[in-house]
Amino acid sequence: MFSSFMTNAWIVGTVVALLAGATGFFVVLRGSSFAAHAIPNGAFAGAAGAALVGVTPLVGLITFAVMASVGIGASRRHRSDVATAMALVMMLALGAAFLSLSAAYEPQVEALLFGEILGVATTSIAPVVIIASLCAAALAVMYRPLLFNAAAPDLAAVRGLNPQRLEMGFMLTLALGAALTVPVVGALLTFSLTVGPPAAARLVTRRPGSALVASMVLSVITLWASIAASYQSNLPVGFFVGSLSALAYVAARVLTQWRGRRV
Amino acid sequence: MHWLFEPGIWSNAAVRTGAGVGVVVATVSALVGLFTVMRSQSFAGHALADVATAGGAGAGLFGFSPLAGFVIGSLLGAGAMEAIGVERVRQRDVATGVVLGGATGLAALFLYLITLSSSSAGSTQSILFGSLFTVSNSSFGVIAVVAAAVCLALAALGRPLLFVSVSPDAARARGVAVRRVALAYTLLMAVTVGLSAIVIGSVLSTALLIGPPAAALRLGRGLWTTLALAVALGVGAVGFGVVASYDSYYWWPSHRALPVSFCVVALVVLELVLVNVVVRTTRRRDAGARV
Amino acid sequence: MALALTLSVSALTLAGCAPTRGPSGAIEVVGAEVQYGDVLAQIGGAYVHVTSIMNNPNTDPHNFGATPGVARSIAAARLIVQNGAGYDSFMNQLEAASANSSRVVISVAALRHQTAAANPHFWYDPATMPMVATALTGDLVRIAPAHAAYFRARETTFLREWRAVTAAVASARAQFAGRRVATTEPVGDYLLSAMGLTIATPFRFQADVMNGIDPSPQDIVTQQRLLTGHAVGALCYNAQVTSPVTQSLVDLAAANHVALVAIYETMPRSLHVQSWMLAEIAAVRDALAHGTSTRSIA
Amino acid sequence: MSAPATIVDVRGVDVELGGRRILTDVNFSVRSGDFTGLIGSNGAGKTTLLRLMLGLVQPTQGEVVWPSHAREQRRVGYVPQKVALDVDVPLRVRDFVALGDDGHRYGLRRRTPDTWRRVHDVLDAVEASDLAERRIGALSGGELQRVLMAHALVSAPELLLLDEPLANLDPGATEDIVSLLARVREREHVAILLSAHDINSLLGVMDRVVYIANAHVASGPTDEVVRPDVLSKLYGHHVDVVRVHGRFLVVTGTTSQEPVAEHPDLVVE
Repeated sequence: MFSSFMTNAWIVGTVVALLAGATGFFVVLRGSSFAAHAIPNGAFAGAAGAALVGVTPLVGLITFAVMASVGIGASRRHRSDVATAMALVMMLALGAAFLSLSAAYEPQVEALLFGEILGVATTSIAPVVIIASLCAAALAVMYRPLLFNAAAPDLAAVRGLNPQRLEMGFMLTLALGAALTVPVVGALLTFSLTVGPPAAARLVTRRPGSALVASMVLSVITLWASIAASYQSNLPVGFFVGSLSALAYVAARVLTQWRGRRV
Repeated sequence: MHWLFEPGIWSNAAVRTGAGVGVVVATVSALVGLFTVMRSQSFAGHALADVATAGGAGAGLFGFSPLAGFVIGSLLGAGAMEAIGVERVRQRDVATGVVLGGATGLAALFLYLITLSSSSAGSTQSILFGSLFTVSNSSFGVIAVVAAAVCLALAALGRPLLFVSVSPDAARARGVAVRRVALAYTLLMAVTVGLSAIVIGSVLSTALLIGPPAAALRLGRGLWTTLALAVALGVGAVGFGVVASYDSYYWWPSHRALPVSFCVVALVVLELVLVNVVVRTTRRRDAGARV
Repeated sequence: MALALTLSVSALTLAGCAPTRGPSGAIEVVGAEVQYGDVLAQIGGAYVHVTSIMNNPNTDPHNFGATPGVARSIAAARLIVQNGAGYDSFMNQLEAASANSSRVVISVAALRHQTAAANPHFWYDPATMPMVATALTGDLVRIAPAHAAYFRARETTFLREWRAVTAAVASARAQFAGRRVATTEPVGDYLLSAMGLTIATPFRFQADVMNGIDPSPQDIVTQQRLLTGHAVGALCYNAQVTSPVTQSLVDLAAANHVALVAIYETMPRSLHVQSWMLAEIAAVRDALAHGTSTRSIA
Repeated sequence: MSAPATIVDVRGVDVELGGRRILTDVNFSVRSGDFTGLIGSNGAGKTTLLRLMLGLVQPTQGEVVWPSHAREQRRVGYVPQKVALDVDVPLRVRDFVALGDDGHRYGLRRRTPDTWRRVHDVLDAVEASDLAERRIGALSGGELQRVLMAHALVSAPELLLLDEPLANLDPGATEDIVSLLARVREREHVAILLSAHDINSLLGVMDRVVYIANAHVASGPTDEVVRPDVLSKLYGHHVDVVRVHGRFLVVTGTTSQEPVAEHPDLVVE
């Protein structure tokens, strides 16, 4: 299970799970799951556009992830879910137009978005660690405002917190994380870890700090269990990450209901 | 009119099919989508198309029709979302995310097992971009029948649904079974999304479900005006999108036409942006005029 | 239920990877697609242990997740044959994850100097497999010089048998050159062209279907007219990847009595590459000569 | 003793929202230590006036001046009528109260023991110490109201704005909150301005009144404002003020724009 071909998967997986747990804590708190899904998935268009103009796909990926986050962040005021949906379909449709105009065989475009955790090159470990640290630092700096704005947006505004700027900062953090970790480990894996474990974590504790830590720990455990289960059963890692993440949430729900009231 | 309609456009069978299917799907999506937007369920409306993929993959694995697989997958996903879901928008958002994550995991498993099985029955992959232009007559029939059924069900559900969407507490106080109404609506949405996702792709399905109703809600006053506006905007986007896609064939010597998904989505987004701009400026002018 | 699922899953898993067992100490080799794995097995014989990864590449890159078993095979492999040109880019990732300087990777795209091809289905070109066979024989000989004679002999056998394929292509060409066929995707285009057939479907249409985006109405109508107007002798469709777009064309062809030819994107497991190509060629012949459809060759 | 300093001065303010005139030529000021009642019927513009003072609504004319401070530094606490809280939000009451102190600050500064002492202090001031460890989403309406007060007080404001804290309370609870507020004013040395549609429950503690009707306000000591001549001018038609058993009864004519039945000023004893 810890053979050399798995080493990078364990390392990068752990880093990504920690980041997903931390980001996910705020995603769930702020109700941004849709954006967390839309930004990485819509970034596909950027890769297609990059292929069309002949620059490296990562540039396109980052450009579109950032554009999407700006679009979603800017129109936060009314119906952010509509803005998110529109940003997502517009990006995907642009991707179709780019593919149609280039007419080449372009599977790499999507392959770029749907990474492979068992296929992490040693050279991509450092960039992932750096980006994850940057995102973590950004989240730490925004920690209290994010918490305050999520809990009571009106009161936060009264205290002079600019919700638009905060949302933009958060979305950009999401975009940065997505653009650089998704090509490595895949959109499915990151998204599952971003929603399931954090949603479970906040049910089992009422302290914000502990909830954040629990979210990261649960996320890492989910990923480790998934890699181990995948190794034993030889089924895809994505299947286990998806179902164990969902299971973690359902288990936490059942637990809190069974205990009567929430802690 | 030649600047708009390239010669021969309406004698083109594919264009007629595309326009016909588009009108039906745009209409039913606009009607269903109005409540999706009002209830802030856009994420679920989009996610169900992805969740349906797991059903499509399952259909490939167990050998039943992809259409049925999509609709069943979508319905199961909707049921799971409502089982977890609570009324508060943020929690519903989490429920949707959890179901989406679980379902894509399941799709990964099914597709992996299909790779292993020697069956030559093709799997249905996630269809981002279906084609309006190649819908067969039999599928058109199925779509039309289901669309009509969805509209009827929506009409029957309409009043309590509106009540629940506007004010769940007041509705509960009046004895409306809020969760049951929500479940019924989400299932209706699941049928609509599952069907349109496999026929015209998940991108168009989401665009038509969310865009026109969102624009109509900014403009309309009463329910009926808003519904009519939503349908008109949806049908308009499809109609002009089909024409634009057809015309774009002649724009470049390479004949690389713009995909119809792109044209329709671009028009939907354009409508929404224009409506927002118009509403904002007229409100400002109203405000200014009275100073 | 859970147990039953686990059992059936592991049974499938065993069947799926179905490696040809060699003696212990056999050279670990990997074919990214089963057709390349077949050539590896035919030439390596008793001295190689072949694992084929993609038995059916009909997976969405959204959801394709390699299993640890796949990663392990690639980590252990001394020789890998993969298509390249983006068709199996996950292979590059998995290879990078377990860097190994003694591993030899044959990219068919590189062999053909076509690393950025518009049509990546190289194995349908009758010239490809002999090229692959020669390249991999050379590598096997370098890896296990002790068995050089054995590998060379099997290479000769393979190339001799392949002559049946080239002969069938040549005779088809003599008989049908210039005949028109329609396709849904460019899967079999290399073979059809080698047979001298004219592919009447615009490449734009084929590329759009291959890339999963929607074709233009003009191209769809062109394609439909080919079928309704009997302007083509056959519709060669991808038998493994169905989408609403291609299904509607298959139905249209059937309704208009245009012969259908199932083109397999991946080699059916019951066949070898030679018999597979012969079956496809025969299917095209049957369609053009007698108007008979072949919807399954497995 | 010198005259108390002015905390906020509302000068000639007009507010229009969505083309509708909400407030016209509003003038009043709040001085330190004042207990001011902002009285008016539902929809009279009380919440708008509070939001104006908080800087969340911009005046179309006039200005809101905080003489002693730049706009960013004004020390004002706000207790909204309602806060939609997610039941699952992982915050204890004390975490939530602490956010009132530092929730708007970016950065990594650790909370000092002093902050926590202050948090417990204000929770004590609103007599909600026993709630400190509870999950914020699990509180009842009354409990949440006290917690919101603590949240507003934690940053040591000069002025506490409360939006309808007495709405939907039974008479006993109303009395409890009013006397609590009186104690809070003393203990925290904070001026209080609260909106209400019934003047009578505040009579015991209120120094000044800001009375809103017809988009206009009248302000001053209670006895100078709640008089037939002042209110008649405000309403634009004749209004009687009757004092019965130490309570005010404001009787507006039936020609009023608002029907009597919906007029909460009318207290029938």
